[in-house]
Amino acid sequence: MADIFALAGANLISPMVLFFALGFAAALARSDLSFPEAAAKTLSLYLLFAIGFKGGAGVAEHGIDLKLGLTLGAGAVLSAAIPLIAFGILRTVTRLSLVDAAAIAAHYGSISIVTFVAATSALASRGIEYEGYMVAVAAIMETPAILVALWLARSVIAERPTMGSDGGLMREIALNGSIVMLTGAFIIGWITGPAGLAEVSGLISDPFKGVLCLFLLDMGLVAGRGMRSSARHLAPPVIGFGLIMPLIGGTLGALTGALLGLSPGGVALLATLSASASYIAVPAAMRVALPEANPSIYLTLSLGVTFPFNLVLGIPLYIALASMLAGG
Amino acid sequence: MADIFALAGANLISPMVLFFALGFAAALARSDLSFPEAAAKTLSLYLLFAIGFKGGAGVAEHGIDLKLGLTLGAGAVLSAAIPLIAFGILRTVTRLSLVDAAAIAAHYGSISIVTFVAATSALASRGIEYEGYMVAVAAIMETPAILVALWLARSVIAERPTMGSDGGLMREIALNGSIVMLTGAFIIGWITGPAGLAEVSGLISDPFKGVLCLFLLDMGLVAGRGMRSSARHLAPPVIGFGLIMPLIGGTLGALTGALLGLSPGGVALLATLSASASYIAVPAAMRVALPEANPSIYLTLSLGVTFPFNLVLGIPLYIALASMLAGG
Amino acid sequence: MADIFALAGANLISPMVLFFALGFAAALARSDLSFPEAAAKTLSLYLLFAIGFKGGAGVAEHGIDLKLGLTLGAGAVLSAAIPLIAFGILRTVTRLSLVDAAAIAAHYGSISIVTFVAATSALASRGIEYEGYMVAVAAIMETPAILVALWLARSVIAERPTMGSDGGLMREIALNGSIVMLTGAFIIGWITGPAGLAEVSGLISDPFKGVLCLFLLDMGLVAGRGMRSSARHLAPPVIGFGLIMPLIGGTLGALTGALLGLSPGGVALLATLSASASYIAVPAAMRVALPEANPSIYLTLSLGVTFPFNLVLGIPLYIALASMLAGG
Amino acid sequence: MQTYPKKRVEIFIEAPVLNRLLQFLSDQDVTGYTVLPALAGRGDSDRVWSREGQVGDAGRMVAIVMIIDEAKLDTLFDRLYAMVARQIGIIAVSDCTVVRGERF
Amino acid sequence: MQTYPKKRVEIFIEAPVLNRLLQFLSDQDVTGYTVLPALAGRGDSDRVWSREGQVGDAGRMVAIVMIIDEAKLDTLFDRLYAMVARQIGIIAVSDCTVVRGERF
Amino acid sequence: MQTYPKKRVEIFIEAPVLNRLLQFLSDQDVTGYTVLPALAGRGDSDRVWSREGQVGDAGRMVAIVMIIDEAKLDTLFDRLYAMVARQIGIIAVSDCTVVRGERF
Ligand SMILES: Nc1ncnc2c1ncn2[C@@H]1O[C@H](COP(=O)(O)O)[C@@H](O)[C@H]1O
Ligand SMILES: Nc1ncnc2c1ncn2[C@@H]1O[C@H](COP(=O)(O)O)[C@@H](O)[C@H]1O
Ligand SMILES: Nc1ncnc2c1ncn2[C@@H]1O[C@H](COP(=O)(O)O)[C@@H](O)[C@H]1O
Ligand code: NA
Ligand code: NA
Ligand code: NA
Repeated sequence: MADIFALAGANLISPMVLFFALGFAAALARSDLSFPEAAAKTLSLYLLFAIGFKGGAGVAEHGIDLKLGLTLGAGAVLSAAIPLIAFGILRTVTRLSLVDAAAIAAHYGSISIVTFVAATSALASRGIEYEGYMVAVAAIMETPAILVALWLARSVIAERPTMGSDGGLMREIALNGSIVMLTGAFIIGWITGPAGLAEVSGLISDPFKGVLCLFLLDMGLVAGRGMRSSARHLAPPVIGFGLIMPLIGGTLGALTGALLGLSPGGVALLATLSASASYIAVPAAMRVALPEANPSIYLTLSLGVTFPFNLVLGIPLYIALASMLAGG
Repeated sequence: MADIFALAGANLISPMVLFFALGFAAALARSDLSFPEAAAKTLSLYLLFAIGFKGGAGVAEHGIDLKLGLTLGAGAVLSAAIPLIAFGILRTVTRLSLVDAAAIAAHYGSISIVTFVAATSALASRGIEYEGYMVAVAAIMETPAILVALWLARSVIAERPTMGSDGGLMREIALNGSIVMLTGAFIIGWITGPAGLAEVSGLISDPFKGVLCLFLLDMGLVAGRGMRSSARHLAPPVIGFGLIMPLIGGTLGALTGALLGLSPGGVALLATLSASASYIAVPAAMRVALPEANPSIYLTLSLGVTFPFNLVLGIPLYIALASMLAGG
Repeated sequence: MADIFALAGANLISPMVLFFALGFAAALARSDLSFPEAAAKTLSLYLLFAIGFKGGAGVAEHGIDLKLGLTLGAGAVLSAAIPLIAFGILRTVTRLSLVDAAAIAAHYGSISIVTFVAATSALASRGIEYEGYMVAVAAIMETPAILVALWLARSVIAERPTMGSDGGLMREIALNGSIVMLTGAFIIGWITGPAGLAEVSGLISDPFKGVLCLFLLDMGLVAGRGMRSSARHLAPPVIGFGLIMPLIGGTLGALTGALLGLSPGGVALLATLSASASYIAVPAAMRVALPEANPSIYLTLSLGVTFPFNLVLGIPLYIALASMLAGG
Repeated sequence: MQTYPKKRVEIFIEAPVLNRLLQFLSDQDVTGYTVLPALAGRGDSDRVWSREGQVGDAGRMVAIVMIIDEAKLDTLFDRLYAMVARQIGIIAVSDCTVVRGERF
Repeated sequence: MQTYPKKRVEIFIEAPVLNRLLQFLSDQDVTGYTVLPALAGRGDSDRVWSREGQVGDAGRMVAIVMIIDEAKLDTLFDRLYAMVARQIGIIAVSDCTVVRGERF
Repeated sequence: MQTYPKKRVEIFIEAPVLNRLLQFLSDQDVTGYTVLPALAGRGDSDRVWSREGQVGDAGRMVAIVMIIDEAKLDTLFDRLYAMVARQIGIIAVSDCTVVRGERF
């Protein structure tokens, strides 16, 4: 227990969390500090590139585990199951409409890659290893939640005037830029292995932590701006959901990881993935597939409430939980 | 004396100065070489992030000096006093209107962070240390000059139709992006100390000098373009002011630094800050607070005349002066 | 021979080629993965900066060769001669109009700097050295091809209503951003030498390979998108030309390099320059100078056909050829 | 020079559905359009948005400008409007003149 | 489809005062606007500007497009013009039509 | 407030010739214009373009907006059109009103 507090305390004064807090505070204080959109997108591509490549190179080095397939499958199941739980809670404790609840549920089943990256970085600071293929698990967990949410909102969708089948949506979701970058870099890292890693590590290893700090500063700015302009869209029960749901998802993820026999680092990452909420891919998909849902709610909740919670408190918690469950 | 020339000579053929010169020449020759705006902004954020963090980490390592408070105070006084001198000179030797003179004066009281960064880099090449808190002094010197300039132009402001109080201006100036980035990174560097620095140094130390060269190339391009399109707005006495004023400010800064007992590096940096003229924050503030002043004059003078002067001749001079005054 | 296949095989699974392939495939599959324009431009400036500086520093270290002048001259001649061959082939085996053929010919006489960079990187992986001044040869080969193409299309130009002399065009071509960046960095690298290189190598050496991979991913995306939308503009004989012409140019370049007595690395680079086709500078120049030519053809051919060919097969071939011709 | 009256259609639409809208326009054989970026905005719903620092597409707008023949516009306007009305977006139509009348 | 005449107001204003202008529009309960970036320009005063490579906001322009009801525009135009005229900026107003008339 | 009718000229032109076009406008003493970026587009020729990931200028468009007096426009329109027609580009002209009539 004391350990958890020590972990959480160390986390609180890590550069990552402090830069996020700086951004959040600056936005609330209405500073005009901001990153160009092109910079934010490029930093995000960099993180996907780096984390994907390192994961793939890790798999190349340590070989694949029999657990790889199982963990991928478990990730898909978690991504599909979590929205059902989230939807149930939202419909019970909040007054959100069915379509808003379904849209939010999709976000929590899917994942936030930056939360994942922050967790890998926290693990690295503590010298905890993890399975390289967790990157592939992250990629696989992006999508199932969306399908489940569409099924949850099927009554709303059925009421719409038919406007032709939208076969494009599934392809778009499956081939969205983040997934392609992450999976592509993972595969290339796998193929080229440690030799490939050596070639690109001057870009993806040395500056990695610093870039993550810059990106978290940007996310703090965006999250703070979102909270400033849209916090009024979030009723207290909804905010409560945004704080509790990651704990539920995280616990489910941690238990699953422990059952699968993952390493403590792997368990912590599966918990983090389950606890995190998408704020890039799923919002865009929801605007296409469920335009009736209010984006101010799901964007603000995911980015302004759950992301900071996970970054500041969640990640150290999931790591502590993982150590308890998976020994360490 | 011979020393000064050697210093200036070495400076002239440093990559920093040469890349600035390349940009300047390319712009005068109407090459279409240019950096995207997003890149220029990101490079500038990077420099603020790096210099702020390193300064804070330096304070964490060496502890605070009693001089910190004194130097901050002295910086604020210099920032407020220099505009008065600048205004006096401008009204005497040029035919600029009161409001143009006041606006220009604000620029010279405030600071150019890139000039500061270039000076730290020149110090580093010569193996001269400086107080980490000079970064905080830089942040504090941004603003007072603006207030003094508004007071200098009070007669013009009084003539305006009242249009409601503009309480926003002060907040905007105090929380402008550069100040927040610089101060925020400084504080985080201070909190996280050498351990924090170790985490991010792959981003902020190794590539630093190279990024500075790229940024100076961009500044050369922008300055050269400015000179090409607006040099005709600058009467010879105004150009003369742009070359003399940094020497006056630099001397004041160096004397103040020596009086405070700063290290030679610290003295050189206080001289550089005093000598430098803002070209980002103050111009934007002047457009809001003194729209009557002609931006073609102050932008071109600051960026096209004083910045190159400081980069090429001023910095080695201030370093030489600092060594004389503060021993070395 | 077995050697060539081994080389080509190793090349095929290098991170560079794989990232290009990833981008190409993602674009064909209509993924929305993309880099912001500002990022693409900045990466490209970075590569020019790095390769130019390193080339210059190399010259500073190894001194100039008597061959420098000769090789520059030979580069200019190759750049002027290759369009004549290309034009002859195009007019014989395709049904392209005179002006389309002339515009395409200009692209093949000129060079692609990324192909050059990829070749230097492939040489570095194999531990093969090359003359630093090859960077200057690259710069000099950009332009002559354009002049020859305008001469080839002189009948079309003569038919136009006179619209004033266009003296600007030559200056624009000679001072285009890529040439200025490359040549400027080369000269600064030369002036500042190994000491200068040491200052900036944290930016231009360590992350270089990784940045190149990112840039090739972007090029794969752009090339793939181009092929998807414009492949129908390319008749089979035109595509054939795009695959054969680099072999002709490459062979000419390699023979010339061997005659000049360049090192195997230098021969390989001269072959690569001769084999590569411009896809930035020349297309823009053609829009100004030969607006009658169809950009869908020359852009798609250069970027979608010849660039991938050179990256995947050409470079290992030119290196193998160079080893045969220049010993190794 | 002889000029012809056409319509200038300006659509502000949320970014995530841009590609679908462009696909719709292609399907309708629209002869031309240009997409312009937008930086920030504010609407009826009091939502304020800004592109700064954003990675995702949700919550930001783009503009589409389309010079088009009135008759052609009439044939597709109802479906275009239905598509835009379902999303966050508005359409404004104004008059303009062009030279090559047959091109639009 | 029934359409309604509105005004399309296009403001080019120097970037440093953008936020103040938007605040003014909000204060006037303007129902909507979109800010578009600008790359370069040239004005009366012969000043040429370009966004390329610029870090600061001074000396560059942005565009604001605002579809608005004529009556509403009339009530705020004088103050809007006073604000823009004090700075570097111009306003041009044209006619347009929209579908949901009550929304603007 | 007294307003004056002017013309709003909107030019979409391929990026590589932008500088030449602006030089032409300067040579004609045009009192002002603003260049706006464009992201993507599609034209008559069925060419689809997008700025994403592009390093070069060829194959992409920019927009120029120019508020100008009708009489002035008439004197230069033919040459302007000739210049644009030679390249990839279109011109659309519409009506607008401004306050400082003498400025345009
Ligand atoms: N009247 C308007 N004029 C210009 N842009 C508008 C207008 N109304 C809405 N918009 C744009 O459309 C976005 C969404 O509007 P809304 O759906 O009303 O929140 C706004 O953020 C603006 O970018
Ligand atoms: N007639 C015009 N049409 C379009 N934009 C203009 C016009 N006049 C001025 N501008 C824009 O406003 C800026 C400042 O104009 P000025 O105050 O006249 O120097 C110019 O750089 C252009 O971006
Ligand atoms: N009718 C139109 N409305 C708006 N933009 C257009 C139109 N036609 C062409 N454009 C723009 O001009 C570019 C070239 O057109 P084109 O020469 O017809 O291929 C297109 O890609 C669009 O960006
Ligand atoms: Na999740
Ligand atoms: Na100063
Ligand atoms: Na070539």
